[in-house]
Amino acid sequence: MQLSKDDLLKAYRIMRTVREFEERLHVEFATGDIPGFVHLYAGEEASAAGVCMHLTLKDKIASTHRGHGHSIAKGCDVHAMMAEIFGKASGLCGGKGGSMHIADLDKGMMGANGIVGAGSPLACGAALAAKRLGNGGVAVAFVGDGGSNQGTTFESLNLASVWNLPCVFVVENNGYAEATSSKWSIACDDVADRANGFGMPGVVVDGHDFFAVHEAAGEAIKRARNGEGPSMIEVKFTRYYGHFEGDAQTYRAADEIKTLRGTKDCLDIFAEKVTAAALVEQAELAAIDEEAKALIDDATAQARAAPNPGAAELLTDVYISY
Amino acid sequence: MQLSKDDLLKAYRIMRTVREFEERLHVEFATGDIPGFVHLYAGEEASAAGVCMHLTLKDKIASTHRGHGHSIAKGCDVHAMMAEIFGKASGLCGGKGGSMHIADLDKGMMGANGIVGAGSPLACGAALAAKRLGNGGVAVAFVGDGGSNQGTTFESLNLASVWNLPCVFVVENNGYAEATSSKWSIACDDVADRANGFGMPGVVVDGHDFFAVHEAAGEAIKRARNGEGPSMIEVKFTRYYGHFEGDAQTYRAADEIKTLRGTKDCLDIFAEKVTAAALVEQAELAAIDEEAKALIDDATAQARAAPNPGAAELLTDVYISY
Amino acid sequence: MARKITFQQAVNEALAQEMERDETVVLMGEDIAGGTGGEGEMDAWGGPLGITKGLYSKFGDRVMDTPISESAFVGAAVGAATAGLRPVVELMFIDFMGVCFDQMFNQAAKFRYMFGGKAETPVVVRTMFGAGLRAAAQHSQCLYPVFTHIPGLKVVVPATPYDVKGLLIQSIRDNDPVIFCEHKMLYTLEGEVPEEPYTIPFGEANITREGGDVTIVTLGRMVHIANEAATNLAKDGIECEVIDLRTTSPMDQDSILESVESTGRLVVLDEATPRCNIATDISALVCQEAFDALKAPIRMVTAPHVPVPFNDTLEDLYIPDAAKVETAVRAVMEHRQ
Amino acid sequence: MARKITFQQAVNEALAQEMERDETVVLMGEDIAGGTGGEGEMDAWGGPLGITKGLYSKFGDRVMDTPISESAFVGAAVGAATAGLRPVVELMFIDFMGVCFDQMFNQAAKFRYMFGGKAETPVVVRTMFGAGLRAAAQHSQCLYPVFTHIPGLKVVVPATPYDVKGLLIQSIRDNDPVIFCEHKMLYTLEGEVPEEPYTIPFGEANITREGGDVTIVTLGRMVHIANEAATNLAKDGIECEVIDLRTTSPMDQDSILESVESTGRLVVLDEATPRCNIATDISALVCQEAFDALKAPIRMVTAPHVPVPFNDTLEDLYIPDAAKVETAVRAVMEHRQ
Ligand SMILES: Cc1ncc(C[n+]2csc(CCOP(=O)(O)OP(=O)(O)O)c2C)c(N)n1
Ligand SMILES: Cc1ncc(C[n+]2csc(CCOP(=O)(O)OP(=O)(O)O)c2C)c(N)n1
Ligand SMILES: [Mg+2]
Ligand SMILES: [Mg+2]
Repeated sequence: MQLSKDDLLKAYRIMRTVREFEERLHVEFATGDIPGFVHLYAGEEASAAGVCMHLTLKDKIASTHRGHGHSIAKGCDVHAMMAEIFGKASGLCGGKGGSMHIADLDKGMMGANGIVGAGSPLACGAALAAKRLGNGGVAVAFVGDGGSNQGTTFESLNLASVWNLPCVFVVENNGYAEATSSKWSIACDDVADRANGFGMPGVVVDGHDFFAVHEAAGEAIKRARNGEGPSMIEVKFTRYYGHFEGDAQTYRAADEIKTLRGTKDCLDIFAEKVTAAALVEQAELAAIDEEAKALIDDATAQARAAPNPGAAELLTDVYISY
Repeated sequence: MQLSKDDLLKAYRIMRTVREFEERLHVEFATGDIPGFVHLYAGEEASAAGVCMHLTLKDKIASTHRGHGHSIAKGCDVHAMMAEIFGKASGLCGGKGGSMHIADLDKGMMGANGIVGAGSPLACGAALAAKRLGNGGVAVAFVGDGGSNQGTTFESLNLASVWNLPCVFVVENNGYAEATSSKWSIACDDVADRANGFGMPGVVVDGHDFFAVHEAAGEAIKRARNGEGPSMIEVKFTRYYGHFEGDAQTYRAADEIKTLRGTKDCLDIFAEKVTAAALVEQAELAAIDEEAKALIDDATAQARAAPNPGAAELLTDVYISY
Repeated sequence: MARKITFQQAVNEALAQEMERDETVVLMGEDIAGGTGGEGEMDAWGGPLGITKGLYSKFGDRVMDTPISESAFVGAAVGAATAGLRPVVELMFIDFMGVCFDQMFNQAAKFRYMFGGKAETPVVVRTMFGAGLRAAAQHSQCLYPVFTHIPGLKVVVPATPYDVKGLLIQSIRDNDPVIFCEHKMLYTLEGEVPEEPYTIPFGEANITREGGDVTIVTLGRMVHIANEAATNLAKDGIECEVIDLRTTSPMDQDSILESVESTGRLVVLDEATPRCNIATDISALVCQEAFDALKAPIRMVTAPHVPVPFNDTLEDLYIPDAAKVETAVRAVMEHRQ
Repeated sequence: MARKITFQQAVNEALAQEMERDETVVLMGEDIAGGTGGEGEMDAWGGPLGITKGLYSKFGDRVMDTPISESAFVGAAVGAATAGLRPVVELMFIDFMGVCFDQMFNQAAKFRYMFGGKAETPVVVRTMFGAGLRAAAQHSQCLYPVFTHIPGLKVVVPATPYDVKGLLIQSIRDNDPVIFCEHKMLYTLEGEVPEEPYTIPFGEANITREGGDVTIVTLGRMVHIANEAATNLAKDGIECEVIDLRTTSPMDQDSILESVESTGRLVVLDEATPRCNIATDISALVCQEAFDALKAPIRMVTAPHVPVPFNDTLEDLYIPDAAKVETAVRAVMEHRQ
């Protein structure tokens, strides 16, 4: 299906915003001012954008430890995200969650997750709720290649099928789980090969190509919305940075990232396609680039300047009533 | 491969002993003298026998809650098993384990298991040990159809493949997990369909036919012994009794068991085949029947007469040193 | 008063009444209906002990059987709870938490805090615990101390048919994640239970017997053991105050402390194994907060630090009984400072 | 004496020396080598913090990377331990036990008992715990109270480079399942460590400071907080005896009781959240077994009953510090009976 110009610009804006967000975090982390673990999504933008472009507020996503891209694509406030990553009171989670726990349930973002594989059951639950409440919503579980080997994920695939849930499993195969190659850790060629055994269609798509992801996701989500059950999409690409910030990545081939960044960057490919097809002008994209940069500049400055949560916050938000 | 007459008699003896053991337990349980939960293996004998006939002491099996058949086939002492099920001091586990925890590590029987799916990782471990110690051993995980949906099982399939372990997964699909049909709970036609996704061959065999199981198991075990990695065998059959003793089984079609028992009993089929082929005489089988009955008579009488463990036993056997 | 029903019927009734009241209440678990996918009867089981039997027939697909995939379906209950349902999920035996604990303690329990107070996760995990059924080491544990340890979880351990109904309804209406622990030996216990729905608030202990000499704090099935011991001791003129905690998180510290302030003597009775359990928790609380009131050492009566044995004689020795409680009470009574 | 190395180097050295000594010792875990299946360097990580780095280069395929499948590989370690190996398996963060706890507490911990004393399961689960790294609620928990609760497990919580080496070697040689808890904030701590292999027996606490006024019992990273507090208090003439438990199961009850018999005052310092934790366990023990020696209420210093917050200011408030210990010690000193 052909996207409208608005949609094309929106998609590009999402991807560029994520890229800018992550590139900035890479720099900011190096200053030592960001606490804890930070896992960057740079290089993988087409997945979050391609999938979430199909979703509205009633739809939910369950994310991973590498969740910034999903969050932005699902509509989380970028300022509040940045503040959260700096641990500030103005953060999306009041500074209590950090990068690994960014969530905004009102936006249908059920949370990044520090436990690999934990998102899939949660997405099944959201899909069940949508089904029972009859609100037409779907749920998407983002799972890494590493996370696809977690028992929780396998069980969820089966559960989603036997309960016929409006759920889509997006396996983001970026080639590595930490320092381990997915070629080794997954005992078949493609994770998508496993989908059949769980009674659902599974496809492999080129994660450098927004349009490929967008199309596959559209079909899977349509299927889910129509009550035809779950699907799996395996998105293949690479991450541009280490597993977490600080990772020297000696487990990778010397020029692996450089080559991919140079030849297969999802933003470059997108820009080339839409300008070559004369759907969008280069200047329009450049304007978005500028706006994204300004947005992240501002978010970073505000996050840095924001106050820490007050000491009393330590003890709040554990229970609603106790 | 053709079995020797000795082997045929041995196979029959195992199956008959298991059957006799289970039929007796069904009767004994009704007296109220057997404590706890008892899950009978009657109807499934060809699986335990067909697989374990290939195994020797250096090979290990990890069993399930429905473990009597596996235990007998792997060589556990029948008297000690019966005493264990009655909870007596002379039991295989001193009366501390009961039906659900029968084990004899010296015989390579790693334990029945009260946790569905827990055996598969343990079998991977035994296979790893065999591989590292270079003793030529293999490990077999018996898993139910229900247990095949447990995350531990999926993870183990993948782990066994990526570590290239001498491990065989025998999925005993008896049609039900408790009161739930495997046709519903497993989101594909055959569990064996999933094997490919885990990088291993998977076959379906008729579990009423000892020879079918024996042949498939022989291939898988040979493959494992040769260092060619894990396999899955799905054995299809039915259980003759309820999930546990006391189960009214209203979830089954009215004549389901009666029909299968009448037409597809593994002992009948075996007897018919070997006598028709003039490999064994009916009288030889009848003699085994008698011996099995006498053995179980004796084991039951002894188990009933045996003393309870002494009170001091409550506190022993927790640690080797503490 | 009033109608007598069993603990088990009270559980069933609470579920039915809440499902009638609130469309968003759904049940899930292994064979909580039973018969799914088969050719025989549907609603064939109601769980292995028949506790939920009949609910499928009343509520149809709001009562969902599951594959044997606890981490998926407990997690699904948790996820659904953040998305508008009020799932009550059955973990058949508490001992099975080892395959799905993450979804309870890292997910459900922590969402609200990690998300800065913006999550509500009204999920109830009903689960069967305790020794006595000759079910051996993997089907007889207590484990509520583990749940109690975890901030963000509420933990309920009812002792009577009346309480189980009121506490279960409260659990379902509560907006935090609740682990609801049903002792398997209590299911057949009868007691007076009002027909209409009612709630019992969390964190309010039940003083099942008043007495001025010794306080016995306990929970679950042990409440009945404590009452039995107290009855026996009363014959010798020793008056025990028996406190049934009802919930361990939140816990009614005030009732405990008040009682000990007046009796000066405490015995804590806990079926769980002895390390880091509720008995130690309460002993520590009292020793810190009511030390000056104590006239004697606190004594704990618990299971020993061993797995649950299968053999019935051994299992009976394993479970704390009235005799052990009486010995402990007499010991604290005899203590001279 | 002697060579100084870090806690982290001591862990690595213990593993290397035991692997040299005993062919059946194997390691497994996620990226404990790192680089498996890739085109770059092998042994690239040694775990996320580099603790096991270099061992793959020394021992080859006895150091096994795993898929992200904790229940399978922890279970495999348990199974292998019953079959002739001595696996040391790394559970990267203790917080991940939620996906594999069954294999530890229902399998490894119970085999020996369930099988009537006929099983030996010499498996070690090494795991990283504790707050301080801004790793938030799912990567910062203590959770050793949960393991301590379980009969059949041994639980080790070392505090110094010297101890971590001796206790890890003991754990590997021990024939029971051991959960070995390494505090993530201790890895860079330096201390004197002998080059040759040595063992420290389980159940023997270490008195890191003698003193006659107040006993402080603690473990793990908190040992250093206790020592800091004791040093500060000594300036005011308050002499604390600091007991480092080293292992919580078995636990050195004698040393605790002996010390309290002489000081009459106890503060228990535990980084874990407060319910059913080691602080309550020890308070309860002392209140039962050494009540008459107590001159003041026992005070517990612990984390609050909340998940671990991400923000650094909040996390610093979450973690017990010397000031809180000093306040508790002064309170028990000031108590008048
Ligand atoms: C249950 C669990 N096991 C291990 C980890 C540690 N861990 C965090 S991210 C990660 C790798 C995940 O790989 P993948 O799923 O491919 O996602 P990616 O990082 O490549 O996006 C691991 C092992 C964890 N957080 N949770
Ligand atoms: C983790 C876990 N979940 C649930 C159970 C309860 N349970 C015991 S046996 C069983 C059914 C197992 O079905 P299957 O694997 O097909 O084996 P079968 O009983 O048919 O031999 C269930 C659900 C359990 N023991 N452990
Ligand atoms: Mg990856
Ligand atoms: Mg079955």
